[in-house]
Amino acid sequence: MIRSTLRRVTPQLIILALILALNMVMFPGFFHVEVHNGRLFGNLIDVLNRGAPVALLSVGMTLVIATRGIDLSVGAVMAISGAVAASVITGGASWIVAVLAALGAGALCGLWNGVLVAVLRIQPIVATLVLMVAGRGIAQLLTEGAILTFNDPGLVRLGGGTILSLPTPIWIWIGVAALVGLVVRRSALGLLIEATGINERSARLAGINARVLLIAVYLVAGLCAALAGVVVAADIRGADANNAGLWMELDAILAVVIGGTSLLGGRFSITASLLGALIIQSVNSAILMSGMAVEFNLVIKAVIIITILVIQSPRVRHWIYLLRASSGPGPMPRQPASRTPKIEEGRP
Amino acid sequence: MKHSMKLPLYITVATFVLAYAACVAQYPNMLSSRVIANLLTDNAFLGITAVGMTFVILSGGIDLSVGSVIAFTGVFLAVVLRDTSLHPLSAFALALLIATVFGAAMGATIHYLEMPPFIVTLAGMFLMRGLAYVLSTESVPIDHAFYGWLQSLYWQAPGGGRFRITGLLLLVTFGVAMVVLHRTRLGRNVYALGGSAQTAQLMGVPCARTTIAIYAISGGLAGLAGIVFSLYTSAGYSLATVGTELDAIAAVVIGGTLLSGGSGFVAGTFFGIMIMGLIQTYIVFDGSLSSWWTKIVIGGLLFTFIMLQKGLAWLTTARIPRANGSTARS
Amino acid sequence: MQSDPKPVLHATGISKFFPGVIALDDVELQLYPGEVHALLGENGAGKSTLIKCLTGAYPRDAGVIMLDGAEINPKDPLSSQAAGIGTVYQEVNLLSNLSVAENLFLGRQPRRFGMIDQRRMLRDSKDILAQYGLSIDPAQLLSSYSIAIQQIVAIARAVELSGKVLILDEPTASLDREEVELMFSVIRRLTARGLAVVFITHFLDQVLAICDRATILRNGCVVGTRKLAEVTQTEIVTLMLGRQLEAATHHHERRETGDVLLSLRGFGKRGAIEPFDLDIHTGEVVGMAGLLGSGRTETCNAIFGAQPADQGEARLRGSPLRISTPREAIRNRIALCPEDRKTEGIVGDLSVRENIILSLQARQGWYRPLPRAKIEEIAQSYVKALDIRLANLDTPIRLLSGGNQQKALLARWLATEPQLLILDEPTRGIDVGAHAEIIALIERLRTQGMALLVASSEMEELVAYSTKIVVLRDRRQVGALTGDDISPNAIIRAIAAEEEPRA
Amino acid sequence: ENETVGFSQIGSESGWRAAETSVTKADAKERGITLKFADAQQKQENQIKALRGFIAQGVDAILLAPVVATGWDEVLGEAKDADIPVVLLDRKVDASDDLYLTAVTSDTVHEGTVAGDWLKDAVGDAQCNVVELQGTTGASVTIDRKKGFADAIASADNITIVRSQTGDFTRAQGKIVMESFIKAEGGGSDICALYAHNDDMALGAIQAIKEAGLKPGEDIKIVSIDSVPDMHLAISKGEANATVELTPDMAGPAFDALEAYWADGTQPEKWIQTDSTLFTQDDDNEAAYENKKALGY
Ligand SMILES: Nc1ncnc2c1ncn2[C@@H]1O[C@H](COP(=O)(O)OP(=O)(O)OP(=O)(O)O)[C@@H](O)[C@H]1O
Ligand SMILES: Nc1ncnc2c1ncn2[C@@H]1O[C@H](COP(=O)(O)OP(=O)(O)OP(=O)(O)O)[C@@H](O)[C@H]1O
Ligand SMILES: [Mg+2]
Ligand SMILES: [Mg+2]
Repeated sequence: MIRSTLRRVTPQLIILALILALNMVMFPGFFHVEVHNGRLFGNLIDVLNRGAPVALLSVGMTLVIATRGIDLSVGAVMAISGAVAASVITGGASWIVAVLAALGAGALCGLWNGVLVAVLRIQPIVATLVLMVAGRGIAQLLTEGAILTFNDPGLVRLGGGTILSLPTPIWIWIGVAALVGLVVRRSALGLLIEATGINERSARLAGINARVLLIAVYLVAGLCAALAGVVVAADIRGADANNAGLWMELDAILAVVIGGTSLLGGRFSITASLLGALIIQSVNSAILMSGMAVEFNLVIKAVIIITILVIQSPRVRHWIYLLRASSGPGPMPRQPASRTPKIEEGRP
Repeated sequence: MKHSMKLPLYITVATFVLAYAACVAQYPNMLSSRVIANLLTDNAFLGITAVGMTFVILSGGIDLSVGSVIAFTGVFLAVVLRDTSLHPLSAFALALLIATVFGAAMGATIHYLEMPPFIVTLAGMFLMRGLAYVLSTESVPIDHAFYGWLQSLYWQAPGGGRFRITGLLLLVTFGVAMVVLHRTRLGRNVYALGGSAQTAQLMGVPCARTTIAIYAISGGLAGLAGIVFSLYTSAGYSLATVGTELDAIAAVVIGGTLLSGGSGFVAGTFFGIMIMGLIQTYIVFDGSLSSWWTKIVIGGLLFTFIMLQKGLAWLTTARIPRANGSTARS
Repeated sequence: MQSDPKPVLHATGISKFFPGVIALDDVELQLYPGEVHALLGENGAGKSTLIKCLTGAYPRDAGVIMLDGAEINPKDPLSSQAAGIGTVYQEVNLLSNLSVAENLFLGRQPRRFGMIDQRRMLRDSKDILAQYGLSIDPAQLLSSYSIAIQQIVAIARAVELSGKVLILDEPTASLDREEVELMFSVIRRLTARGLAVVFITHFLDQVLAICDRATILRNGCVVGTRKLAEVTQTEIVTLMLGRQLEAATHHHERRETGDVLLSLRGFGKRGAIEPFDLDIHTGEVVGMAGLLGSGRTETCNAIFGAQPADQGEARLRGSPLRISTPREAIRNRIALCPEDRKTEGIVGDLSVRENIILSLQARQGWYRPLPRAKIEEIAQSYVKALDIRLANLDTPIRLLSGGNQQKALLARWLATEPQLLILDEPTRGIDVGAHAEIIALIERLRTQGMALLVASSEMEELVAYSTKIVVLRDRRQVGALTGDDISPNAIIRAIAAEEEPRA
Repeated sequence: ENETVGFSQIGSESGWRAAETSVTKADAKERGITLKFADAQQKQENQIKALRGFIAQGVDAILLAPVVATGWDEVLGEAKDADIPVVLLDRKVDASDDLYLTAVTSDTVHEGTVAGDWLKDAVGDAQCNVVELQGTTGASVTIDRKKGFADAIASADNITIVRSQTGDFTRAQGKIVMESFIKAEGGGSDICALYAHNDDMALGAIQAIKEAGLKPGEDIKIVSIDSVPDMHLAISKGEANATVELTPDMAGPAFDALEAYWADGTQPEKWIQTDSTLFTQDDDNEAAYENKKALGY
């Protein structure tokens, strides 16, 4: 199990190592970690800590993408859940209630997406686009466009606190990923999700309750987004409905794709998506540490990401495979010239 | 059953007419020539982008880079016209060339590296926006006599509406696209690719050429939209048209084209654009929505239109005996 | 015709490797003008792969292709089309989102002033289809016609494209007799014009009826090329299988069947099947016969809840039953092996092992995963019992040949230990060996007390295993045969009785 | 009476913007003016659409808070042809000034200069490494505030900007970028001051500084722009040093000018400049906080 996972994520590990090495070149003290008033302090910790929102999102997004879907609304859901948590806590409730309320809001959003996709059979991009557009409005409605600040120590600890010297967000995303990963892989859910993503019609006829499964998957994505929203709000001690999670859905999708899960659904790996999230965060951190003029941020990011994606593309991987194979004995195996089929969602 | 093919188109047109009638009932001013002219002019760049997006979506792909390409083209034009003595027409040609080549490069990447369009064009979106920043972060005004002349070309209708050259360009683009999609082999190959890429390949559709052409068209039209946008604002601004790709996709989908590809009409996209424009005009006329309610209402209307289409499509297909679905597809 | 010594197409040394599989090994194929050449072999022997290598749909790993004495090197289907090779690939490969006419003319539409000449295209399409006895409206979407019609359109398209060679990969799998005859007459017309035709099928009677020579493949190698006039059917089968096949005897000791398992009264679905009555007993095989589009598939789907019935009642062992989803059917231990393997059966990217246990797992619920050892045991035992050929159990099922996919699907359903097993065209596209095995399997399951409902287009096969046969026409049950009444002729008579002419 | 005024707002990307919207609405209500509000979601094309929509409706005046300075000539020309006066809010445009009635704005370059001058005073002759949190890349405010500050410190050789990155005008980004500044500059010990293009980023950065174990306001001096209520709170707690006010009440002067114009055609000055008041720890920040907190920030 662990060995096969390791084999699966080797490319991502190599890329992560390369990017971290790049960081090291850019900033020699990059790997330096020290304890600063009871808190681990260093760039590496920052990568793990700052990667938390995208890592959390990518857990849910991986499952959604495995079913051949996509969830564009997670950024907006982050804003909603942050706003809910903030308004509950400023209303005087305890932080636990606030977190539960935020999770409830996230679940509701996920449910809405799930129903649109699974019951009303709207294509996922469009279905989640609705909430992406409207969701931020809902969040702003809650905060009335202002940043709703709070100081509740319990809630703040979720973003800025530490447990055993390690920032709480790191614990949260590792915990959530482990939980979801375990549930999915130790039960038959993973198999059923993959079957649904590969061929929903066959899956239904084989007795899989695809409808419930789809709803569940969007629900998980909503919950993960809600948690990410709480972490981000707790981090700045305020719900910034205008900006929280803005465009973060794209980073989450990117993380999943860098993790090697196909946008056409099917086989997925949560571990690989998490590595994808860390890769993205390391790129961001490299840009910040480089001290380069801001105009170049996006170009650098684009070039690095394009390079990663090209290296990971099926065709280039195949060339690498061929190179390796041709150095060994035996005939040179080849793959059939099948083109990647297009995104083809839930045909009637 | 012939009508069942065009049904989504009719539904979109009917939706538009109904919605417009409802708006006029509430605000009679919305029937004025100004509003109609504005619908054309204000949506010209989005409409032209959406035409390209229709090609892409019909082929089963998606192009997220268009917003950035528009911004890049605008900045490029502004910088070139500011820093060189190139005539705007040559600058236009250059910009179109860059945008088309960029689109073609994305198409080639998608085809030859077998990468999903969503990701390739997402990377393209970052890259183009980034390049726009590199050219200039500041908004660069364009002050050229030729621009002034182009902007002065309009027909003032009774009632004050100005029908501009960009609106005409929008209509021409739609006309040409219709002919290309329905009356040329390339156009039919686009539909074939959207039906099933694998089958299309087995049937002898030149997949490589077609895919590259599709993204080149989308890129080129985004470039054209960039030119229109620069005429519209007389400036190039690297932060312009963020999220335009989503507007274009929404317009295409509202226009009745299936995101899964292979089915839809570019004429539907036109009405999709008009519907989106109508929504915005209505919100402005209403003038009582706060910032957040604006977002919620736009999302809600998007949802309503999708459901309306679903409902009408369901009503009309429920009566036709259901196809067995056993047509082989990959 | 073999007197002409120059082959129109000569392929030598064709080899093709897939990861872990040698699909073709040094294959040679010679086609002479004017001949119909059968390409025979078991499922997975490499027939389709050979075709795809010849037409450039797959890049080949070795080999030379000579067309009319000149070497060609097609790198995609387009270039082989241009060279005059028309192909119908296995499974209908047409575009259901385009009209019939566009499917016929895709890539070579008639043009006027650079624009597609729609009117001429429609007119020409009508003419072409008329040669096949079809008078359908070519402006309609392809998907609005039945699979059989689509298949004919595919053949017509390939014929139009073939200047020199026409390749047909299992074109008759979903055609009935009349249409096969029509197709044969078209083929004869073409060969008379000097075209060479490659014909792949698992129906040996069709091979004997139309083909002149046959090349037989086994495990990717050519085991022989024979003139069909000089060999017997048994010899061919022995060459294909590498062993003798026991004669498929129609042993019909009519045994007593058990209790009524499923009883349908006034069962039907508006717009799909008219209400009918049917009793299925344990230990009984009910065959369903009928022409294409007679409603067999829809009957199966209705009972399984895939397209739930909306009238009538069903009783399972006497107690009322309402099935509105496949899940409910599975919970009541009813299983359906669907007609269309590719889109309704297999989950292509999952391994064979996962495909086999999928339904069992789905029934158990996601929170009770099958233990690894159990999965392994189930998968292994069915692979052995059904003789599924594969490299290993981790192979994605889509890489298996059609026949082996079908067997894996059977395994999926057998693993759920159903009391009623519905098989929709279980032998479509299956080689003679597997065909016999599946018939034997049906017989075995029956004697174990399972109830089976089998829809099939092959009369002989139905006669071989059915204890009762219901005949459908126009979505209506028009007759039932039991006991000694069961014979191919009786079925044909029942179908043909007061048959109206086809549209 | 009862005039109708169309207000094309950029969006609701920040607390300050929300405050400007709510102040404008309240102001209009008080004066009995019907306000037609259109939110452009940060897009110029939506603003142009809104303006054209207002013109088509025949409003009595238009308030425009332009998202970018360029590209307004044409639509302003249309408004002029339709005899509808346009007042620009909080940002000027690159267009001939006869196309609009007046502009009520602060001087954004000047804001940066005020911040820079304060820093010069505060550090005196000591060597000072400044880190800068820029606003959204490409926004004209970003460019102006960067320029104004740079101009102000140009004369002081002891003050240098060592790092400058964008924090997108948001708290979250402000905090993240500040974290990396601290790591990159020797754990923060090499940083003497932070200049943030808006208060939100500064407030995010304050948290980053605290988490790094440093004292904001003392170890690292903090100056920023906007003077949102939370910033006053921070200053009063000594966690920040100064903020330059950008008043959200641009509409007040605008309505004054419009009412005069409607009454007798009085032409106001072409530029009504709002004050860029500096608040430091010496001012009564608690009072400022109380004043502002109900304004919808
Ligand atoms: N794309 C592929 N990748 C790997 N293996 C493949 C692929 N396609 C086919 N194979 C394997 O190659 C062999 C030959 O398959 P092929 O489809 O040519 O058989 P066939 O003779 O046409 O069988 P059938 O009669 O069932 O159609 C099989 O073992 C199959 O599993
Ligand atoms: N793809 C399709 N599109 C439209 N109608 C179809 C399609 N497939 C089948 N039908 C119609 O549905 C009815 C029943 O078809 P069904 O497939 O159940 O018949 P069948 O007897 O099982 O035939 P087959 O031998 O093809 O399985 C027929 O009238 C047929 O015309
Ligand atoms: Mg085959
Ligand atoms: Mg059938």
